[in-house]
Amino acid sequence: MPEGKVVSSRVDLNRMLEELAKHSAMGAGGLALFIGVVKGVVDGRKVRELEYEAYEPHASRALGEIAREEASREKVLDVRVYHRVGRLKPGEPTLYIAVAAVDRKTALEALSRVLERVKHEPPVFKLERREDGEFWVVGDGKRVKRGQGGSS
Amino acid sequence: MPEGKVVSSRVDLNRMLEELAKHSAMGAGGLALFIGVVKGVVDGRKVRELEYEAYEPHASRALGEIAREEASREKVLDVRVYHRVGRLKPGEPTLYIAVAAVDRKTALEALSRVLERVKHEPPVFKLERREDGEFWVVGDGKRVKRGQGGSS
Amino acid sequence: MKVKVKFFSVLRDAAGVKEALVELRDGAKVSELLEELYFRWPKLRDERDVIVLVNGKPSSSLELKEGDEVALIPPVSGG
Amino acid sequence: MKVKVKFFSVLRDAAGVKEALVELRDGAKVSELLEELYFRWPKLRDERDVIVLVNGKPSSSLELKEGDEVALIPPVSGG
Repeated sequence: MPEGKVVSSRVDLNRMLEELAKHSAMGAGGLALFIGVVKGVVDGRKVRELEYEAYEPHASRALGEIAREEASREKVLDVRVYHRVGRLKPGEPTLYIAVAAVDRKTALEALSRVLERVKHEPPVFKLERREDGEFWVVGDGKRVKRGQGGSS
Repeated sequence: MPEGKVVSSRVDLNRMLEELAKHSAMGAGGLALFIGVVKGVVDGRKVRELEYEAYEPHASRALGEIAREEASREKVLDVRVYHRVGRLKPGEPTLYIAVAAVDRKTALEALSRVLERVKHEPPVFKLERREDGEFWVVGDGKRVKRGQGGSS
Repeated sequence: MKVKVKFFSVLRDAAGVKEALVELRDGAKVSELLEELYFRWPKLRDERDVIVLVNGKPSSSLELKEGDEVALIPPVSGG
Repeated sequence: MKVKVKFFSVLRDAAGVKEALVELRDGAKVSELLEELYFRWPKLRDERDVIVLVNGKPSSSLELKEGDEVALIPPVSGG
């Protein structure tokens, strides 16, 4: 069953694989996953942590919609999307997307589509704490330094 | 470190994620995975099992080359490829590919490239045991029934 | 009528508060709410990319009603 | 000289054996080995797509040498 939501802890990948592999009974042959992780270095500067905040319940609702809509496409059997919130250190997973599909091409295309939607649709916000200050990350990766007055 | 080889048992995804996430220290922000699983139904027929045979050491060497070559591309930090052999029931993972890259686009593109190479390069052979007989799977998914004389 | 306003990310810093209750005339539009917000927190005017969500959705209907929750957010950067 | 020949997948079924040792004149070419194999196992002739690997690689050099391992495989279907 497709599912998308905000989560506060890690996801067990082995267990998720186990669940998605059940769709093999319906002809699923390929699972495609994307896992976002906190970068330890951005623009040559050390990152201490990323703090994620979700505007709930709307963020979970948006993630659920993405999962259900993309899972309803032809040859796609299941889509899971889990977005973490809270303070995450470099190397920590921030986002999990998993797709089960009949064939590899469908799986990869669905993964790519879900990923782009997750980047732009759910109201999730991130603050990057680096050695050179705190930065809001907005839009497609723009960094806005905190405490500098206007941001634009 | 990039690695590719034939394996006889399951891969622990949580552990692989743990290892790949270390590349965050070098700026990795995205991990992309593909896991092939045995389909329970092919051409409307029930599949009992897939039997994989690898021509070793050449299959492992080919998988290792793919991993190393694709990991040497720009913005790609690591590539792992594990191909299972033996008798696998529907739902069992057959192939694991994992890529760590600086950004999501690079990760997905590398995953797709590695996957196509794994489909065509390593000398790995599969026999599909179905309710309606045994079939060799050759090339891009052609089924050749056993015990019917010539195959072409 | 009263609506609740929430600020996120750069817009929270610009307003200096996480949320506020704003009193508006019945049937006030999103544009009137924004005027009121810009008046109270002039720094919000410096923000170029402001997305307004009404009850979690991009504000399609322009008229607000009692109890609506309005969120000011920057372009999303998920993942 | 002797070379070892391995058969995989459909070609194993066609030959009816997994592997064989084949005696050839010194410096024999891959084409001569194939003739010998087709003579011993005529069913191999029915196979359209036969890929020849010499020591695990697509046979670029045509001359075989003592101890070479030759594999007859169909187009690969990994994953």
